[in-house]
Amino acid sequence: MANKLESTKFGKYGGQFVPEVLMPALEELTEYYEKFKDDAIFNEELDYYLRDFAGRPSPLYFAKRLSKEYGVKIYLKREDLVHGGAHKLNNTLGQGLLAKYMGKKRIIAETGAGQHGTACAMAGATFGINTEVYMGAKDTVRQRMNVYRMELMGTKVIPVKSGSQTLKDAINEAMRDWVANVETTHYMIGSVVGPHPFPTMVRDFQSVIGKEVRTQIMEKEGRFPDSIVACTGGGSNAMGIFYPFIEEDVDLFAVEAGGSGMKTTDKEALHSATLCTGEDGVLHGMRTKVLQNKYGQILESSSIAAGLDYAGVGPELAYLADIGRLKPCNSMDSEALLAFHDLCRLEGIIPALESSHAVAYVRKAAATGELGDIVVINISGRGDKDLQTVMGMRK
Amino acid sequence: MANKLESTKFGKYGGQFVPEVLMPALEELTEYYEKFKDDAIFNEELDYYLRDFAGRPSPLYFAKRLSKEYGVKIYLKREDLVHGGAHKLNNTLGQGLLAKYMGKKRIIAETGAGQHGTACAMAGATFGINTEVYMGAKDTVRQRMNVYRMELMGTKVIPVKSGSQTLKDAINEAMRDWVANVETTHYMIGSVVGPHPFPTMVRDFQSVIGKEVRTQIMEKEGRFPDSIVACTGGGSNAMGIFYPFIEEDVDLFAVEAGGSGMKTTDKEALHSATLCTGEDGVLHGMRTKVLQNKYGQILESSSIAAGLDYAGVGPELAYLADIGRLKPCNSMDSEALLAFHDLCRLEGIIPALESSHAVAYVRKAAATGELGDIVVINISGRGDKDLQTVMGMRK
Amino acid sequence: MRISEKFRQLKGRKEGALIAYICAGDPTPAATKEYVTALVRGGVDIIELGLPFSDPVADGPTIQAGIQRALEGGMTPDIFFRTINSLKLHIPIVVMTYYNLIFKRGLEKFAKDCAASGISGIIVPDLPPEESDELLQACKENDIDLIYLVAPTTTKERMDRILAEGTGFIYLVARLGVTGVRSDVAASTGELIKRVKTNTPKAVGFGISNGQQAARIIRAGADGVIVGSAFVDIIAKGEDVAARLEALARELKEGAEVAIN
Amino acid sequence: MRISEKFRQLKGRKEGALIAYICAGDPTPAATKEYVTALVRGGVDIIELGLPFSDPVADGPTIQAGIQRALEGGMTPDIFFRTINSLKLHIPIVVMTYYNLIFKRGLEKFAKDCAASGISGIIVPDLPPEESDELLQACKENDIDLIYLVAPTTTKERMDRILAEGTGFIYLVARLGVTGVRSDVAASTGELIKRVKTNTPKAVGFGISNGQQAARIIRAGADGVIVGSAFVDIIAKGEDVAARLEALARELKEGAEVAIN
Ligand SMILES: Cc1ncc(COP(=O)(O)O)c(C=O)c1O
Ligand SMILES: Cc1ncc(COP(=O)(O)O)c(C=O)c1O
Repeated sequence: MANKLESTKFGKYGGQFVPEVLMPALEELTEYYEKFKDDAIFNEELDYYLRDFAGRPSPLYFAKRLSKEYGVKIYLKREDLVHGGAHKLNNTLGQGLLAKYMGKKRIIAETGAGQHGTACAMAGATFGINTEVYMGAKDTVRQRMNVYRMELMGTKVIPVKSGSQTLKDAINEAMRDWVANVETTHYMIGSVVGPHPFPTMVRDFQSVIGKEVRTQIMEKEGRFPDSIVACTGGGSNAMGIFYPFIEEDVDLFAVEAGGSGMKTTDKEALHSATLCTGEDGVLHGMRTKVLQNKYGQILESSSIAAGLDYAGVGPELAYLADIGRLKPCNSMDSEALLAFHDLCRLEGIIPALESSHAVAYVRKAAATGELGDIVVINISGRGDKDLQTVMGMRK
Repeated sequence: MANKLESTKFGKYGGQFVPEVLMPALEELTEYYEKFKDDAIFNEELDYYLRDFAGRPSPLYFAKRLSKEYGVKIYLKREDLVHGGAHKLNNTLGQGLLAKYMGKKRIIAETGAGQHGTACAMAGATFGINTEVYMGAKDTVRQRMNVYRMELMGTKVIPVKSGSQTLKDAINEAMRDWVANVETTHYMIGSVVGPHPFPTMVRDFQSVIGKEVRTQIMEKEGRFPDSIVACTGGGSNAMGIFYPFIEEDVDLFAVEAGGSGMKTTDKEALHSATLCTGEDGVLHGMRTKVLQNKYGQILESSSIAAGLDYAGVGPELAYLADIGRLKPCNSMDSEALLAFHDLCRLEGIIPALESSHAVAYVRKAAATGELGDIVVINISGRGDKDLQTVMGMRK
Repeated sequence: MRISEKFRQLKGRKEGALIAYICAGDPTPAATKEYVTALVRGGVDIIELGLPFSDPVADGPTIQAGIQRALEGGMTPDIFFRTINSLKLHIPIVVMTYYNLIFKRGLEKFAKDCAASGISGIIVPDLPPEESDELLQACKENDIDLIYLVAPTTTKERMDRILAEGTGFIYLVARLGVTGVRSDVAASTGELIKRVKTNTPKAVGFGISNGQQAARIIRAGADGVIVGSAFVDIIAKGEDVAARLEALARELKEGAEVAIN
Repeated sequence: MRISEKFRQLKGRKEGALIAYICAGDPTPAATKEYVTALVRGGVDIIELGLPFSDPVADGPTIQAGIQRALEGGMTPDIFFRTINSLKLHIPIVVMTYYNLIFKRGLEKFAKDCAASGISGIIVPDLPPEESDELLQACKENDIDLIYLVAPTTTKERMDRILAEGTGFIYLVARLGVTGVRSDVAASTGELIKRVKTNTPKAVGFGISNGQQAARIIRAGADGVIVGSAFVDIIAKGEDVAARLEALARELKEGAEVAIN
């Protein structure tokens, strides 16, 4: 067992902090994942869905006018063009296919704003697997359209009325469901978080982003970029684009949500900058950096971008931050909004507010020189879902 | 001049029925278009934008579960994955680039539901050309989000308060603007309609769809499909996918909006099935089939899909219908809705209501055998814009 | 009365022509008779009547609104010809309409109906010479003038063709843009008048609304002025319409007369 | 009192153990003292007190609500240990909490605080044996039992490890799913009891709410029953709480006693 335990961690982070009932399911999942992750047939089928269904490869676009405005050569990795409007589908197709290979009859998931839920619904429909998504009751009201999208695709959306009726309650409820139905059900986690093997598996499924960038930037520049910048909620789009460059001489910037400021109280943080300010802890099955009070109670986090609004972060990012391989940084709500408008106006691309945090960091850091000459920004998703929010800001 | 006139027509259809003021602009546009359409540098730049900005090629996806349900082998051409969510950008990138080569300082356009306007805004932002879009005042209210999208990208949306305050008034107003500012301004028409050279030019820019299908279906099936089905409003997505197959033994189906029924009164049609029921006439600068009353007054058309709701149709489609090269057909609102739900549920793809008309035709015609064994459906756009409409239907 | 005859008459009298446009049926067919009479009393030389089309792309908001009122008032091509027929004017009448209404009626029949109801000319703003061969033929056969427009943007090559084919008068579009009242006369107007070298009379339209402007245009070398939106505005306001139409016609005509002296 | 001693006592008396869970601080720290006293009066053998955590993934809605009330009532780990310290019970007390609160306090300190305040055992529902080496060490050094859970899904290999490491008692999860009252006893429960071959006492929890169920489980071979949600339900209703807790405890204890005879 010592051997297996070893591989569940990234340094001291990661692991499997889950109820006993789930351990066999995690073992089964790990086993299947290890079996299929390098399997030729599995990967061929996954590649097929990524290409023909999801629309990969996504372009690497040279943002000429934005480059001029910010004073550094900027390439945008266009995950906004992936089916469903975000990188999330890369992961749900991978896990969905694995669930199919495992013979699971049912997929469950949690969702906050509905991006991951929508991606699950898409994968569920494609693979013909029954899908149910837990969503905080408050979120179902705020994100009515995403609920409807999921329902159209045959997914059952279950409003969670306990606790704060938001994402964390949805996670709790999904975990409970998994505990109760572990034999027939695959729990589809939406980021590089949760117990092993999820952080590793989701990273691998998302690595298609970075692999494409390797080829694309070589074609365009004949060399790797000086830096890569990605927004970081759970950290899946970041790990997806970072991982294939881990061994390369490329600086990696994980941009968290600075919210309305770096303050915290005993109960809540005005931000979601977990890598920047979180402390070592255990949440949702993993040891990682966590926004918590002195007793270890988890704080309510905050961000204008629902997808970044999370009190934890993927354990591998926590590890990479500790060893100095990536630089944690953050952009505030107001900075993200400015970057959002820049990209709309200069490039005709409406980015997700999540992705706008990455753009915002380049906006302020380009002049310092720390990003080098060529920077790749991961545009993790499109911003159509955020129009209402941005419109509200205007008033 | 006889020579040039000849080439402005498709059989008896097409031509240039516009105010004298515009004739020189059309000549200039024709000239530039003829000059650049086979120009290597122009095409290389256009290909670049289509690939890196728009995300082309769009996949040709084998819809396994839909095929099983409908009993015919169905491939979906995924224009829903193109940047902006519809095929419209193929055209606006082409015209936008041409406008840049022509040295135009300003782009104007009309839009109904806002799809073409959004695509114009995207092209305008990318190329850094001032863009103004006319939109019926009623439509600006109904499609508030699309107005906002355009504005975010720096496009000025001008509400048209004359007439019925909808698409046709926006067209009229855009034409008037062009008449007044013809020297500095390019008028970006959004479909294969209007005076020559627009129907030809827009068809050529959209032909990238069909060209890709040629390669893709050969890879997948080793042969061309038996039939291609596309929804038809103005006809640009249809001509785009049909045109590269015109000389091949492939049946072409242009599916119009059957609305709530094939009835017309003196003032309005309950449908928009121009190819099916329209009569020879002259509208918006072209001779084509037109929905009109016995005096030649244009009827108000109707469809659940805003993008199909047009009383005219591209002249080349009228010609191809007359000579029997394509089959005009239609799907009713209610049929399109059923097909919409099928695609959502079975394939995890939310199609535009426009595109759902094409799917709906396959739904009812597959069993007759007229579509053959392999059919390609053009999914001209995604349905996120239609969620509100479909939700309304449920009640 | 033929248009050419009217212009000859005016030339003899050293007067610039006043061509007045209103939309037939705005707001009712009966009103049109009354308004035309008022205009003629005011001194108008040629009446240009719009046959309303549902999608008038070449017209500005003022005239578009008039067209809409006319359509709502029930105006159709059939009623149009009957109305004209009952006018019995002693000055030329010209119809202005969009091509689809002509096309739908049939070019032959339309030209015949014009001739039969006493119309002397046809203006089709969305029919450039490239597309007008057939209608021109039908007009010739029925002794109707097909009146072409030229614009500041019209190239030399096109101008030559238009001047070779057009009869009655040449409609000079005073500026880029659609119909509608403007407060100034564009510099380009004078230039255009000079560029149009022909024996066919030249009338300038688009944006003229008062006697001063009319005078300036005739002085610049035009044979007539065409005024539309200013009259349609009066109809739109709906107060004391006939009297005000007459008064405005008189003012414009005086401007056109004064100019030549 | 050590847990093992309690079970030895009960074994001698041929009684099944009743382990009662409530959440410390629900709805106030003061109330907990009162409720614990009532439970002990009702015949409870071991008190399991929840130290409330903000994200209790292994608990059902009933207990989650209790945890929320406790947090809102101001319960913290510091107050928790002070409250326990003031209880002075003559039966074993077990703390049930999530790992982050232990981790954050420091494993050593947490175990010491437990020992100092009279706690005999720790249950951590989100800490499987794979992750528990360090806590186990700290517990051993402080004479505290680390109580492991086994579930119907637990494999033979894992079971062996858990049984080798667990002390105090083995917590048998009666069914897949989270805490909460159920109306039946799952067939799988009997099976699980048979599968768990150990000398450590076996207590079954999850879903037990009445004397009959308790009896059936003891009869099936368990050494004790754990009841939580049924008690927390009474606290949630808030009427006559102490008396009803005592009454339910009595009913359950009677079930557990009867079963062995
Ligand atoms: C567009 C987009 N970007 C980023 C994120 C953050 O997730 P992650 O950090 O796992 O990439 C989300 C989450 O919903 C998202 O929707
Ligand atoms: C998604 C979509 N499909 C089809 C159409 C119809 O246009 P066309 O017939 O030119 O393809 C539109 C027009 O807006 C559209 O948005």
